[in-house]
Amino acid sequence: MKTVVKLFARARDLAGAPTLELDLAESATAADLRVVLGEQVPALQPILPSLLIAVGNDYAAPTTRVAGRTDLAAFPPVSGG
Amino acid sequence: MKTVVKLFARARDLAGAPTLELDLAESATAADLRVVLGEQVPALQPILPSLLIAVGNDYAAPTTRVAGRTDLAAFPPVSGG
Amino acid sequence: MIQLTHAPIDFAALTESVRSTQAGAVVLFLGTVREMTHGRQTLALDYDGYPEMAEAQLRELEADARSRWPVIEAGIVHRLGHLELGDVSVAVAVSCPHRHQAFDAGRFLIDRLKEVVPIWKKENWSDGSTEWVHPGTDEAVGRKQ
Amino acid sequence: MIQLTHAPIDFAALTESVRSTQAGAVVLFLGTVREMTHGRQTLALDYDGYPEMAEAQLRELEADARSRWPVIEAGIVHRLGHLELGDVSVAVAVSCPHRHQAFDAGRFLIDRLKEVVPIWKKENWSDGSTEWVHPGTDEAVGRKQ
Repeated sequence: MKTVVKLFARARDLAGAPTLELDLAESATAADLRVVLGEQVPALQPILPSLLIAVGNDYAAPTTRVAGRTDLAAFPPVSGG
Repeated sequence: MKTVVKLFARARDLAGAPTLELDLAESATAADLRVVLGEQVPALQPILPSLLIAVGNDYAAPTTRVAGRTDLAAFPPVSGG
Repeated sequence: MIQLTHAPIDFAALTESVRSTQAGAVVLFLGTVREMTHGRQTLALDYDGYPEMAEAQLRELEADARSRWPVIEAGIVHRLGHLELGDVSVAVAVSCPHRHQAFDAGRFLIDRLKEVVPIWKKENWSDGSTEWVHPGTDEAVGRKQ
Repeated sequence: MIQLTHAPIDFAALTESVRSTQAGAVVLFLGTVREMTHGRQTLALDYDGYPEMAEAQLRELEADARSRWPVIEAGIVHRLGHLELGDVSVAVAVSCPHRHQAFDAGRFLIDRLKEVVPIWKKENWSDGSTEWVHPGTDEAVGRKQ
């Protein structure tokens, strides 16, 4: 199913877009999303191991279901402060 | 020799004066000063064990010579902040 | 008060807002844009954030601090956008009855903020290059305050 | 800046005075007059000091902090006289390259100030009594922030 993911910081620069629309299996988890991101956007490969996935306002566990969510984000480690 | 000692906080309240003029032996040390203060101003006895002696802008060691100094002070433990 | 802002941070007002007659101690932390990092010269920083999540995470941090220390009031403001050298990027203010509580709570809040709150800084180095700072990744030079 | 004053402390100006492009971190500590101490109610505090020695001891503390941490700027202001609930009695501001240095230096300065700087506070309790605070003596109820 069509699922939109927001990107930030270096992830956005590498993908060249602030959001990506992906086609995910209905059972797709955050771990699956990471794999799909790497396959569909090879430019993200360098930061894939450290990429964080958020669902809503919380960090997602690898097993968190993400397909069809409208509040997904993916971004590299934070550096505020 | 005549020696003036400034007092602060509870020491001043107990002595009833901001300064005391004492007659000290020329060899008198800070330890001696404490004894003389207790003898000449019995009201200071309750705080004598914790009384601090300063010479100039520094805390005096018990052996510091104090007779004739014009920059002596005696006061209980500090509580600023 | 939890706030993200593109305007300069009014840290005096933030500090005033946490003062209380229940508190004997207030600690304010300011992160400011430092010129030199590991021998490299910064010209400016650009901060990007994921505002909804960042604010939610900051509220969680405040709640976490309140569960650990007797926090009377707390406030966290993070600036986003383009910051020049010396600008205040983040301000954390906390008041507690006793001073060590306030120091510990303040340090906890800024330490955790730097670990979990989705905000990122991009270095504008003096050689003209720019670089996102992503701690723990190969690309990034960790920039720690 | 080292200062004793009978006027309200301008902690915003003090904080501004320690900011620097060499610093990534500023820590400000404020001691404020707290209402309740060990279940007793304070109406006001009176601070007395031995000004010449207090300023000299504060200068020594600043030098001591500078020998331990890479302090860029530091400032300490202590108020004397009559303070009402919530008033700021002391402000310590310090800037360092990194945040843990600034937290450690700030905590060191206020901890040591309370041990060695000749300033004393007198409690004005809600029952009408007054009492000098002299930590470690039998008479005093230790009042710690």
